[in-house]
Amino acid sequence: MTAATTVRIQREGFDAAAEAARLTRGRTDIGALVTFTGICRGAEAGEPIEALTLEHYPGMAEAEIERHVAEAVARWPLMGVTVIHRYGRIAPGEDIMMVAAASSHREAAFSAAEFLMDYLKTRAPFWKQVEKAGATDWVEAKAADDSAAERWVRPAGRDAAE
Amino acid sequence: MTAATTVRIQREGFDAAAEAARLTRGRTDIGALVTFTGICRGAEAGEPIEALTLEHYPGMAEAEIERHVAEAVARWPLMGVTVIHRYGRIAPGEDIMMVAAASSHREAAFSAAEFLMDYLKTRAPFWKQVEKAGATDWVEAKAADDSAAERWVRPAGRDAAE
Amino acid sequence: MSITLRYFAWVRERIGKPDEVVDVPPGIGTVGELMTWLASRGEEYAHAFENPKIIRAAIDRTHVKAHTPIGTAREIAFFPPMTGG
Amino acid sequence: MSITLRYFAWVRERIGKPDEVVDVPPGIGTVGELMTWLASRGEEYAHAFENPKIIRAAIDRTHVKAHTPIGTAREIAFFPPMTGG
Repeated sequence: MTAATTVRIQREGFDAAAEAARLTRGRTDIGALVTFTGICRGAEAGEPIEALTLEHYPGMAEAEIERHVAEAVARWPLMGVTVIHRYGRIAPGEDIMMVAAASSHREAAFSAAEFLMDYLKTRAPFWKQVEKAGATDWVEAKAADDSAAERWVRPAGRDAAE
Repeated sequence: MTAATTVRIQREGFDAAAEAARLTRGRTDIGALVTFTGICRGAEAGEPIEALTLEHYPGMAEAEIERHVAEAVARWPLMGVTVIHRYGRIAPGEDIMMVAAASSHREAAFSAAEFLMDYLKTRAPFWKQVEKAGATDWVEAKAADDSAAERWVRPAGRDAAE
Repeated sequence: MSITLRYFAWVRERIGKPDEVVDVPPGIGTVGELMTWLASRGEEYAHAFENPKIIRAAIDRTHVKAHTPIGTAREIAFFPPMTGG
Repeated sequence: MSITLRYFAWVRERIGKPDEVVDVPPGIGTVGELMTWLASRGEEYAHAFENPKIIRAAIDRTHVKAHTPIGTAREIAFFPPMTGG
């Protein structure tokens, strides 16, 4: 099966709905479409925030995400995968990133979307900085995200760097 | 937390993207939006199909879905849930149904969307009939859907009817 | 006791009607007993209920099991396993 | 051996620059040894690498561990645990 894959790292906003619709348009082999949209919240740990700023490692971010999209395509029967991740300053209410996965059946679409999200949270080289009342703070990584990502690791040491 | 919930059973099509966007518009407390769209495929078990016809149990379909949406809201910290399910004749490429779940974090949004999908597949009173080259066939329920739904059942006999 | 019965999908097709009002004879206590009685009402019913284990039922729009008592049900529905979503 | 080093997020802020080219002295075999050597280069480096266990590294844009040999790396990056998505 050939999957239509799209990976974009960009400063500007995107239209999650249009991107998702692009995966299924004109096709009749897709039965299930799962999308995840990550949105900038207006508060972090109870304190209002003014904005998030995302720093990324250009070149590596694309490569890492493309590698994980390829792995998702190898693991599940997918017909299309789209990952878009922004960097730069993002205001509350704006979309930060999205993942969309299309398949003939729902299990593959859900699994691939969750797999990609768990990996993006822990392995894609992006760092969030929070702007609160003039001060800035780097967001701390969550142990829960690491354990979520670990559930996808397969026994045979396929990731020698780990 | 009050969740904005929408349940609609309708013959006409819907705009999944617009419905999902409605959940987050004007809010800055939502960090994660997961959507599932079920789409009519053009082939079933390798054979081309002309259309699906969905029969439903009016009244019970709404009640069952609303009950499961309420259960999702009780189980996960959700800010919004939308479920739309069509009945009647649906052509390949058309959307059959959608689920959208919004939360501050991704785990709740993914879990609620999968929970609702697994329950809709096995408990919502809808029946699919496939039209193939003039003949019609009722779609058979899949054991895999039952086991997917069972993973959400909690130990304390909360569903006496089961 | 007079109850509205509703049939869906191939249960409806086999019986040949979407609903009917029946007088349930005394001695029918559970949903399963009601299915056995219905199966005896003619060929089309026998066909619909030939494998009662796979038929699902709802009383007043709530899923029930074969061993559930009919009680004061006003509407009982029979249908195949659901295939929505 | 001349290698480009890149720093991100608070590692970059503490060191005070996003990248630099360094001549790695002989005897530095692994990424972990490189971190120890960098930490000795001044207060800002000592601050950045004060808890080397939590610093992540990439060689030529691929994640590596502290025990990974530097080998023929052209670019090595150091950064805190990632928080994208």
